[in-house]
Amino acid sequence: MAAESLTLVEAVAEAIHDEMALDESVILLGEDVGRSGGVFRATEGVYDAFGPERVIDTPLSETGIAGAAIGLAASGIRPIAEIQFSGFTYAGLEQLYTRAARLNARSRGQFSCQMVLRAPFGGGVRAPDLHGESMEAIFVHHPGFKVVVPSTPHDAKGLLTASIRDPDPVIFLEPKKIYRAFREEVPEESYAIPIGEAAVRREGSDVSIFTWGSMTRPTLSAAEAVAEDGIDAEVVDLRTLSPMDRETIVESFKKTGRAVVVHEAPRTGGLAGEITALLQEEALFYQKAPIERVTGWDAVYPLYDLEDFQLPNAARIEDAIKAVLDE
Amino acid sequence: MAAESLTLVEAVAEAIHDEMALDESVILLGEDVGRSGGVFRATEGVYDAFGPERVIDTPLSETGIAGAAIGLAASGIRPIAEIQFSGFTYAGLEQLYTRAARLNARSRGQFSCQMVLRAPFGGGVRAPDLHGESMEAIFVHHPGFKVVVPSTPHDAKGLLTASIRDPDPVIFLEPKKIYRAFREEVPEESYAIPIGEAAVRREGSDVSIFTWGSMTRPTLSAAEAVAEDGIDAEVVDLRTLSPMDRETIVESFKKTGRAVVVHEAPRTGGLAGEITALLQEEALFYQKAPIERVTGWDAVYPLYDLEDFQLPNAARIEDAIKAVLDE
Amino acid sequence: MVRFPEEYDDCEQIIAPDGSYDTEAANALELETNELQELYGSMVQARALEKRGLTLQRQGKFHFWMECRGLEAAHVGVAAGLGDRDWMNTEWRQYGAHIQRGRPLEDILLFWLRGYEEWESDTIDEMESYERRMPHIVAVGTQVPQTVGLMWGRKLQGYDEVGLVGVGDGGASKGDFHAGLNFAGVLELPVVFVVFNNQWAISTPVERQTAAETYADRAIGYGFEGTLVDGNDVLAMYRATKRAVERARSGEPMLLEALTYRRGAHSSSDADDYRDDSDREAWRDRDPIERYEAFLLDQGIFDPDDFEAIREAADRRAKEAAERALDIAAEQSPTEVFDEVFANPPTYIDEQREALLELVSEHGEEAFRW
Amino acid sequence: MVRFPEEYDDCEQIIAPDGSYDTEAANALELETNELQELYGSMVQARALEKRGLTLQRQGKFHFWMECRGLEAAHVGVAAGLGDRDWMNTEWRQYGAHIQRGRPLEDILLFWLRGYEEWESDTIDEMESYERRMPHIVAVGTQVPQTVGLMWGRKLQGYDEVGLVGVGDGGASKGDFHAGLNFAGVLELPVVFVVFNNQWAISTPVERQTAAETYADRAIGYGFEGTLVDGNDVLAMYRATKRAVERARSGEPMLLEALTYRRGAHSSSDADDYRDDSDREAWRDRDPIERYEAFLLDQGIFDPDDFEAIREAADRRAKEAAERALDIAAEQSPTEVFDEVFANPPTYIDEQREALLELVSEHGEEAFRW
Ligand SMILES: Cc1ncc(C[n+]2csc(CCOP(=O)(O)OP(=O)(O)O)c2C)c(N)n1
Ligand SMILES: Cc1ncc(C[n+]2csc(CCOP(=O)(O)OP(=O)(O)O)c2C)c(N)n1
Ligand SMILES: [Mg+2]
Ligand SMILES: [Mg+2]
Repeated sequence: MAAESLTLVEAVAEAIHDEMALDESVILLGEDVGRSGGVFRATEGVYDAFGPERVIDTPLSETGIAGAAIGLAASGIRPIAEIQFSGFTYAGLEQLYTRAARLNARSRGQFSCQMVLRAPFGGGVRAPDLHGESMEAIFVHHPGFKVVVPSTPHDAKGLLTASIRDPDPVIFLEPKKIYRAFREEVPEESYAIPIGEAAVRREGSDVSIFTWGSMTRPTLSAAEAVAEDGIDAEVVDLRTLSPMDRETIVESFKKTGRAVVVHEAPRTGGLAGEITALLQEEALFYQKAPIERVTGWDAVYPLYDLEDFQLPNAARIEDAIKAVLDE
Repeated sequence: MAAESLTLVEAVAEAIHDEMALDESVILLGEDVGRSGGVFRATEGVYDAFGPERVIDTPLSETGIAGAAIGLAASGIRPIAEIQFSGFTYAGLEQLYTRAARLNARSRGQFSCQMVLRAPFGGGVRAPDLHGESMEAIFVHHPGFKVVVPSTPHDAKGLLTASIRDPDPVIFLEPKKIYRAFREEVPEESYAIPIGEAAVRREGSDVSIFTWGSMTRPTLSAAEAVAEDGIDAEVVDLRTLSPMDRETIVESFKKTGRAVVVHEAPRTGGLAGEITALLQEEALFYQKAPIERVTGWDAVYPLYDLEDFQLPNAARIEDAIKAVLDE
Repeated sequence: MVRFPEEYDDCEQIIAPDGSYDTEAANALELETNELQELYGSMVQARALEKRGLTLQRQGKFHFWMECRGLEAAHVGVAAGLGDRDWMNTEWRQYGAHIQRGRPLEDILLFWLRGYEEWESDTIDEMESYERRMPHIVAVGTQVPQTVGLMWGRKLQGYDEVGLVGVGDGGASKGDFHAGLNFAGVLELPVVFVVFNNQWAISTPVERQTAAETYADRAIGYGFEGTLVDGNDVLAMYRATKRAVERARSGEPMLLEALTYRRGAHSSSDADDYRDDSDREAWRDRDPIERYEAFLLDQGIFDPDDFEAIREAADRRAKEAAERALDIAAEQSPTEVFDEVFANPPTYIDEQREALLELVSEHGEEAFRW
Repeated sequence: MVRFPEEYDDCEQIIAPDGSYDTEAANALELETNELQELYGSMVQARALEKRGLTLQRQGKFHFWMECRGLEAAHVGVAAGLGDRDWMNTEWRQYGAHIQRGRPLEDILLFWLRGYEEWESDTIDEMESYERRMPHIVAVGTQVPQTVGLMWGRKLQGYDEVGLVGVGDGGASKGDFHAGLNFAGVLELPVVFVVFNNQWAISTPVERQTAAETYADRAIGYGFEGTLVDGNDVLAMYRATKRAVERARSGEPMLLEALTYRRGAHSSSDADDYRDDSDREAWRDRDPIERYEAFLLDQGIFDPDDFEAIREAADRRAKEAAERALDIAAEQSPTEVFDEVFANPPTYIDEQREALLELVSEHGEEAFRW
């Protein structure tokens, strides 16, 4: 297979491009997604390739974008709706919760809501308010959504392709911090990575670390760092948050008996709680130490330089790994 | 102290009435809260007592209600905003998340957002879509909100009084299933029950059951039922979900070593996960069995008669108690 | 401060409240006798269905029911103005609109019994005209941008279809209303927006919803036309809708305001104790069915006995449909809780379904009944 | 499809793009010489601040900055039309409006360095006029119903104050806009709504925001008046605002549309590669500062040397303010993360603050820098 070296944001653009080429019912809508290619250039070149009928700059209304995407999906179109930053999804939540997540159930399958809502998410770009939100948990909690977060260019392409093809509404959260952080070989061909499957990024036997999105990289660094102290950490990148790959999570924990969960979102009510509950329901008797949560603090997301102190980093993850090994 | 026998919904009306009489900066706004006294009559008599200046039927816009309440709070008024059913809060979420929860932080305390957003919540009235939502988790996860759920008339009055007086935005969720389910002696005088304190509804030594709202009653029934089998269950009604009374939760668990969490909201991503994580962080070495979750299923809320199968009931809670005791 | 069509210079009307009518305008409609009869039949059937629903609700067989008395002309008129391949997304109480499009009565009722809807046809192509709708929404106003998206999608796929979306005087206060009309204007979509201004949103009167004189006045702010129509005049509603549909088909959306009055309670849960009887009576005198009867009599299309027979048949059909619907609804199984939560469900849905089944078989259904 | 004020019959203007002006209208404003001078000073100061911010952003000292070139008349004009006790909630780029109200420059800059704002006065009563604002929002449009609520509250407390809220041509597409104007109309609140129609929302042109000819046309749908004003004419903006403020004080809200053009990029993150230079140039010829200079010269209020001196002083003040702001911002401590999350914080906030402090002292701040 031919391969090319892409950043995560380029991989997003490529997946959109390829699916639009393959299936003419796929369209793209959102604020500034067209001629300008999006504020992060995640849709660069798409407008030139497919024109104004299929790549639409909408009025500034997330309610409108979400609502229109739902209607488009009902009509037989497969819309990819971009929300400029995930923090602006809030205005679309009524449409998403009351309809996107329910359309299939309330029409008993007559109208599925095959749409993707893409949004750059998480912190790390030293931006103003609402540009650093991590809101995966509020989607995961509502039945009917699928929630996907890639952490590499390869996954971004394959998971977005799968999301566009999935018949359910997929919230596709793109970790903007690593949009351009590194390149990776990505097959030129179109491919889908199944929704619902986690990836073991590093195998290990002493402790399992569960994470996703931009936290995967500092987690891997921490795992390498503790390796020097003889600690063999397994790093599981969940990739899909709804549905979670419960099997992989539980199997890893059964092997190691120790776990750390790392996420950017605030601690209280974040998904680390869900994962902890799952582990102790399914594998309590394998558990050797309390599960540590390394998360954003319970703070109103701090801005600009201050966000450095909000986001988990390798040092905090290392500490947590050592803490669970110490018990 | 003089006392009267009130239902939960009457206690809500009384707290509103008393605070409005005490403090003329308290006003009430929402859809149909005025002349009609609200669809559940939770504001019955308030309009007659305080008139159209302070009891305002607004246009049908939850965005408008939430947004106006925030501005009112900034101006020095203490608004009590009613959302007709908690499922209609979704349209107000952008205002609430992007502003109510942040106003104090982003103005470094200059403008606190002293407002109460009240909404009938949870299932049990065999109503159409969006009339049975339990969405406490999405508020608890966002720093800046306080989240309160009473389960008795006495608490409803005292907690609502405290919520109106609290300087932070309080999401006050009223379990509509028990609005009129029973009466309780309630002091006629005004009193506040501190936000953040759980109530131990039944002391026990074998297992701790954590719950809130309308689930408290079937939980107590289950506790009584298992008592016949010699199981001594402690029932903790959290009452405040943000901030949670971590101390009471952890102390109870240290005593019993076993726990069941009961809530109506869907299982995945619900607060049972948070409580489990808390317990195993703070008290893992006291734990004797996996913590059971008895929750709503991960289903789009089923309607009318079907909701009976969605909501946890005493039988399911009993099963869970026995399961944790069996391990 | 109740409003009446006569107060507005530009409110469209063909049949006046007293039954007199503009003959020229009526003839210009070019409606066949059977079409004129059908409009009547649909209005009467809607009223019969409302009555049946109320009875069943009082008997405890329905948990919830909404009233449509006095609104039948507005509902039937808009549906009549649509073509067969067009789409119609209304809110809850618009029974007459569905009846006019041929939707089986039990299908309408089943929504109230189960909260979800089912379709006969597998694909959109096979759909009968009454099936050309999205499921009812419950969050008022949310249907507006959804209908805009729906018609955008149909247009993209090359279909020459128009979508009509109804919203209340209350729902028009929501942000979705704004977003939907605005998108349609910018994208030049084939959508007809209808504000059913029945002057009440539960207990909130229209003057608490808007300070504007009409809802039709909002259209200019979205770059298209609006018109005010006497919502109790089925012929005026038909004409205005037909014109709007034609215009929409050429890419110009349009806004209609149907000025009418909700004479019944909001719903079966509503005590309806917040308004003046005199308003209700004034609107009782403008009853859409009686007004149309005067027209039909004058035109020699029906005689009074016909009216009686049609009413009786409608009552009978409503009764029979309700029985069928109750029978169908009685067959609900507990595990329907998990039906179609996802189109492509994760495995834990199955596990939870199994768990529920086990619980039910262990404890019996009765243990679940609160 | 860029728009120009001249294309509209009813667009308010006092000074034409070529500097000629309506003497009668100008005199009727009854502005003192020092007031006319102040308007000029504020516009020049805004432009100087913009330039400074851009420089600092390019030097990496600011992470983000927004441009206001060409919009100064609209921003300064609205602020000038307000009374001292009135309120003003604008969006981000309206530097001139704050400057005209006397807000210290470093205070404006600090928002861009820290994302939050601070006030000198403890209570509203003690506030200077420039403090009479809520903190900036970032979700565009959300300020609209909030300002409505704010003025509702002030009115309830017996204050005779007006609130002005600004929103962009993009923000006016949001549901909040609709909700806010609608509430103000129904509740008869003292609010002036200003749509700063600078014809772009990042890369989206105004014709993709609305199919309406003007934003002013939306007012009728809310039951009050709207007017279109040449947003590059500071005197016309002042007059329209003053009139609107008076009207609002008597309980009638009003909508102003300031038709202008964003000549600069959207922000420091914007490549600004999506539009025609010819539009920008046409609007360059309508520069609000140059136009006003012609007026001031003709009126003998300033001579060209004065302009030069004022510009230089403005540059100097911007530079000094930026230095002060950077100094202040440099003093941020990691634990500010937890400041004022709650007015009445739960104890776990303290525990987390302690935990962070410990981590920082253990690992050093550098370990936290990505
Ligand atoms: C978003 C939302 N808020 C509140 C409600 C509760 N509710 C149901 S119907 C109704 C009034 C609707 O009034 P209107 O839009 O005029 O329609 P009508 O009932 O008159 O047909 C309200 C407030 C709802 N369904 N959705
Ligand atoms: C709700 C929301 N959606 C998207 C954005 C991202 N965004 C920031 S400014 C902007 C354009 C705003 O345009 P306009 O309202 O015309 O104001 P202008 O920038 O021209 O002053 C956008 C889309 C945002 N801040 N808030
Ligand atoms: Mg109505
Ligand atoms: Mg703009």
